[in-house]
Amino acid sequence: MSRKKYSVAIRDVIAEEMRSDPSVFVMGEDIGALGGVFGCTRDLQKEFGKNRVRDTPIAEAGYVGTGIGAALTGMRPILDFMYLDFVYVAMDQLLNQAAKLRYMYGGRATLPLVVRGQQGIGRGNAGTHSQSVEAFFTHIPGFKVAMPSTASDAAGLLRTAIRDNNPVMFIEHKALYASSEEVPDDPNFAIPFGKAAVRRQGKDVTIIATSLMVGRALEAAEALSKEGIEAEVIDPRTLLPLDLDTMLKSIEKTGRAVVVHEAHKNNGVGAEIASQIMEAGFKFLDAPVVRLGAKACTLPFSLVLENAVVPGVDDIHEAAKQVCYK
Amino acid sequence: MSRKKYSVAIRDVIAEEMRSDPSVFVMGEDIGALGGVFGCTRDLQKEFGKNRVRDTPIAEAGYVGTGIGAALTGMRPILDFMYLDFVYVAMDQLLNQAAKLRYMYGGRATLPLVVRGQQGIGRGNAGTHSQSVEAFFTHIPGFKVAMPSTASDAAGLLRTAIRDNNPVMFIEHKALYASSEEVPDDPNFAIPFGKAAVRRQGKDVTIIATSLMVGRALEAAEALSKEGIEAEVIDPRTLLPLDLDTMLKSIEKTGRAVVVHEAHKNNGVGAEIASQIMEAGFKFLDAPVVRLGAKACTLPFSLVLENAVVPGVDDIHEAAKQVCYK
Amino acid sequence: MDKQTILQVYETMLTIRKFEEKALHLFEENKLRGSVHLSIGQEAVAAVVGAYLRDKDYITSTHRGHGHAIAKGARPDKAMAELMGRETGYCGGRGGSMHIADVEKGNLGANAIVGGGIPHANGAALSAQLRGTDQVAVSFFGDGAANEGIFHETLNIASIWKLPVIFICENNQYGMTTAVDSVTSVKDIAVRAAGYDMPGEVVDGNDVFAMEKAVKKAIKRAQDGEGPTLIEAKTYRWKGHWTGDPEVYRTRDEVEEWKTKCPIKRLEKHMQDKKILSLEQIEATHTKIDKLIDEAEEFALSSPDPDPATVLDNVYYEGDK
Amino acid sequence: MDKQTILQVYETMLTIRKFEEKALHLFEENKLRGSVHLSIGQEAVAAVVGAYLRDKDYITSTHRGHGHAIAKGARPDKAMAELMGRETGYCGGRGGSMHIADVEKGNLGANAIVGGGIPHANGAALSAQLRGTDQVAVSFFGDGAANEGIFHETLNIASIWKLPVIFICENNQYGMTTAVDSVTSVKDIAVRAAGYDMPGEVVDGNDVFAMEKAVKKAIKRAQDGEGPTLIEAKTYRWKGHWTGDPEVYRTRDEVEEWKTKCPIKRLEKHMQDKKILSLEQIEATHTKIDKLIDEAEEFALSSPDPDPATVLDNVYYEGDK
Ligand SMILES: Cc1ncc(C[n+]2csc(CCOP(=O)(O)OP(=O)(O)O)c2C)c(N)n1
Ligand SMILES: Cc1ncc(C[n+]2csc(CCOP(=O)(O)OP(=O)(O)O)c2C)c(N)n1
Ligand SMILES: [Mg+2]
Ligand SMILES: [Mg+2]
Repeated sequence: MSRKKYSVAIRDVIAEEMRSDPSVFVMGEDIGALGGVFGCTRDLQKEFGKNRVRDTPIAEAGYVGTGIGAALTGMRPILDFMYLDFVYVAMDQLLNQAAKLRYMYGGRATLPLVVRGQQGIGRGNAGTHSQSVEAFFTHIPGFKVAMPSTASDAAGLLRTAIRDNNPVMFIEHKALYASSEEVPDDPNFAIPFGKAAVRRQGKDVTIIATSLMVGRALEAAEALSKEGIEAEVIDPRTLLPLDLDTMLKSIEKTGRAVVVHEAHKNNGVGAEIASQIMEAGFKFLDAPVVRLGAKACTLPFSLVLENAVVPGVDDIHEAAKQVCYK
Repeated sequence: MSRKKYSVAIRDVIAEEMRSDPSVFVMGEDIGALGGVFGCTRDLQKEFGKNRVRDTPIAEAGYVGTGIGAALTGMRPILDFMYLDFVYVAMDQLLNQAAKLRYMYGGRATLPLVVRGQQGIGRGNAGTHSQSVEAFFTHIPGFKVAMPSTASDAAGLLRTAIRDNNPVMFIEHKALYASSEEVPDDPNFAIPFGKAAVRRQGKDVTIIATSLMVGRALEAAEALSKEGIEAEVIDPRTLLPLDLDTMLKSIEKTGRAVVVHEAHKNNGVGAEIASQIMEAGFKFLDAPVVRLGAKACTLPFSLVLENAVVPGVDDIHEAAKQVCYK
Repeated sequence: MDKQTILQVYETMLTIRKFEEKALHLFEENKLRGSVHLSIGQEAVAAVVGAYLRDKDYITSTHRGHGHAIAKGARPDKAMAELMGRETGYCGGRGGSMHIADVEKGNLGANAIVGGGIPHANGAALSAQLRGTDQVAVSFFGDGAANEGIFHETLNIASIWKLPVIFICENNQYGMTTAVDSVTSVKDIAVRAAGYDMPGEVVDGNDVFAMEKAVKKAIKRAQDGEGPTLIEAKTYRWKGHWTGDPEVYRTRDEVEEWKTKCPIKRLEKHMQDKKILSLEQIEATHTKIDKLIDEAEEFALSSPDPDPATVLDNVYYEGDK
Repeated sequence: MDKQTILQVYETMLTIRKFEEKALHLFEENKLRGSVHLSIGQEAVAAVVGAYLRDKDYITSTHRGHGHAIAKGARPDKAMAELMGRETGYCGGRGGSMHIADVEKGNLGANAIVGGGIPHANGAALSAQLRGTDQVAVSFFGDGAANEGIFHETLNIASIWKLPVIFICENNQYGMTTAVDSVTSVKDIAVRAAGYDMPGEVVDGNDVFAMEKAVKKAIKRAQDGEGPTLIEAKTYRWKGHWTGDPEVYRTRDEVEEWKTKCPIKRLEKHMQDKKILSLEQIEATHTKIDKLIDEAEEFALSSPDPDPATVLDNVYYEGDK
């Protein structure tokens, strides 16, 4: 085990996979000399050269499409998005092409492709640099979607992503890059997709949280504990596939659930999770599942406003009490 | 009243609004001489000329962006998407620009913009010409989203859309263009956004259906009726704003609900609707809300397969019986 | 062009022509549905490129892609089965006319999104460059596609990385119902090559020998590590944009005029003049291809529909890397 | 350039320079957060364009947009307040540095998406054309943006519709940390104009008189109904891409070399040489602008934060058309 920052854990896994598999390479903006705005590709160009760590023009659709062609012909590209807010300019290549080609070709094509980058609040970047995009990729079939909330998960899930033969949307969080944790040194350390992590045990209420919200949920759980409410905190880790079983098992015990994410509440993945819980676990529910997500406005620049938009520890705390009818 | 096809109803409203407001104009591909692949702009260029009915290059991002600039400076563009599957190539202009500018500019900009086009199954166009895109526009705040299921609604909602000072995503359905209905002649006939239509009264189960699925739901309701189950069929007509009240009132009576749409079930608007019903109407529910939507695969070309992917009358029938525990 | 290649190009063109005539016929007889875009009149472009590519080279294609597929080695029977959505088709009926692909043979697929496939050729070329092979990639696209942003991004990337890729713009005068000059700011799309520091050449796309010259040069350039080329092949589609197109946007005269420039007739005349094939041999070739296409029709018609129970197969690759 | 315009351009440049120096200072003092991209060194481009546009003309801008905003008439106090996210800022603190807009004054907004604002200028120009006014629209963007697809789509549309729009590419040698020549296939981005049948001109963007000539010509062309122009202004940003940029991608020498080409110093020398302003008058101008900027700082610092209760305001326009 080595203590690593989330960003370094990502960097190291990319490096290890590039060492062990010559077909893995990276493309993106400012990933070479700079090593990425958040350091996730730091020094990779020094080790692997400009051929395998390729600085692209600002042309996201172009390089995603180039990655698709490379993936169809034997390579395993990792496509770097400085901000995942930029997926919109490449959306056709992502959702009409990468997501669909294998199926439309009757399974006679394989696309081992990782699209990775960060999203969310934390840098005062305003509306087009702070949003969350996971719901697009869970709605249209074809991608797998991972969303690590810790350094160790980032390492284990990224390795799985790079070794997967499907397009994977790997969603990091800018405000988590500096967080650190013990990460296994095993160069084959991998976390399978579709296995949620129970971050905290509890019997009274289940809080399902993703990415940055996991930490806030754990904080809220501590506060709840002082009031005699023991929350179980579950981090799905991947949204597609989604580990409904672990959530249901918890809700069978607690009878209550709060789902919290940073993406907009309306039509966010919380809606899907809440609906699935209702469909499969209706009989367990003592209260309606409550969802928390960003309010229905663009992420504002002002920090005061931003804090009013995204769920905070207090909001989670309140919601948990609400479903416990306290 | 005049009996009109859905496509003609749309055409006529565009023409009327262009006559009464010189700032309204249309841009899109093949809308001039051809009058659109589905005839929704037929003869408009003859009446209004090439300046106000503009054939564009195949450059969706470019013309959406051009429309945004025109809307910011006093015009009221209607942007025509031949297939709404093409929104992906213009997604940044739609979701980072049109949806967000007013908010990011502190309310000091107004964007009267209609984006309209058709989606869905019905022409054997396969995976990138048969999908449904509404969930993208309900998730990211900024657009209003309308989805008419009849000719008269198409007319009334489109007039509201054109007169609205906000970006509106107006989602038609290719398989509905040929359906016809009596449409009011009143050149001010408009249907307000956020008012669902109760298409059929019933006391046993509430079926909430959008667009093409409304007809299927009504068919299923007839079959259910023969088995002694009276379904209430509700068409939200607009998904943003969403008329939750009408749905809740119905569910208060029926205690059971099925939500059906053609978009993929996973993270579709059905998840949002089901979640809102649970949140606000948990006490009314005698059974979990059941959602129906396209299966989690790209829309296949083969008609046999396509039919297996999208909810059919039988699926709705089954689901309604299921929530009635029959 | 040596004699053998001439014969190959000829047979390919004839196969494309007859395949598409058959598809149209079947469509009109309601035996085939969906979007079917015919390249009748444009066969020379695909056929010549196909003749100079090897199996291991790559192409990416468009909604109007039957010709490209056949030229890259697609079997008419499996292609026709795909047009009918049958299990035996190239995509098992999942893709239809607009998505015929044969990745193992280097056809990375037709693409129903205008411009959508252009960058995939870049990627195949990059892959070849990274793997150190001498493979080249060809991207076919239309005049309309050259106004999409992805065209621009792709050509710029290809140029800076000196990718072994060839961009072939089939300028058939229309994007759907819209005349190229009404939406394209330049008369010759090839001039845009200068904006990417690559050679751009206008070629008579109905002349197999003009195509040959341009394609050979571009392949050599790609293999010499000098980078991409843009070839604009001026050509024309005889049929409507899609089956059912009312063709309000052009005159019969214009169509008839272009029919006199039929690439197949031109090559037949050349072969007769140069005594490469006699009239009898030409007729025999027609008969041979007719038979091939009839067999394709039969194969397709007698093939089963996909099993609805398999509809969720192949969304994902299952199993290990 | 007449004397009055020279003085206007000079004061504008000085205002931009001092505004941004102040912003940097405040950022370093933690009084200001978020992404702040400085255009120090590039002031001439914005200032000259601003001098030749009227209030009713339009601009669209970029993430590096303070200069454009000020040149189009933005008040430093409201701009600084926006950088601090205050209620009194141009966007009420909702947009920040990267979204300063003043639609009523023709500034259609800075834009945090590279290339995102380019087509909006097209739209404003189309709007002017449809309404029959003589307004023109200017789109500012960087060298990096010229590799995005939206650049291509927009220029093609502008050309075919002969829109009264001027595309001004500020080639400051880098897109973030990436040297323009490593990702751009042509030495001069202006050559891409030929791909859209419009004039393309390379201009020394640090020379206000060279800029003047190019901008006037382009405005005349636009107003004469002849359509768009692409101007590539070669210039340089002195500061990092963003506040905090480690600047690993360039040498100090390079930066120092460009500082010798300071557009403000150049104009000051010219004014002294031509006796337009004396050294004392120049110093007085500095003092005047310093005061303006100090007041802007004060205004911003003493302005309130937005009220969280208003966070859901202005997502939609409420009320009738
Ligand atoms: C992104 C996108 N926009 C629009 C369409 C609809 N469409 C299909 S083919 C076509 C015309 C394409 O013209 P061109 O590139 O010249 O190819 P051609 O059909 O002439 O072979 C259009 C507009 C599409 N499929 N994809
Ligand atoms: C679509 C998109 N891609 C990437 C970025 C990240 N980014 C912000 S500024 C920038 C560099 C832009 O370079 P250029 O256009 O030359 O403008 P400059 O910063 O030099 O003024 C990049 C890559 C972005 N904001 N939007
Ligand atoms: Mg064409
Ligand atoms: Mg730059």
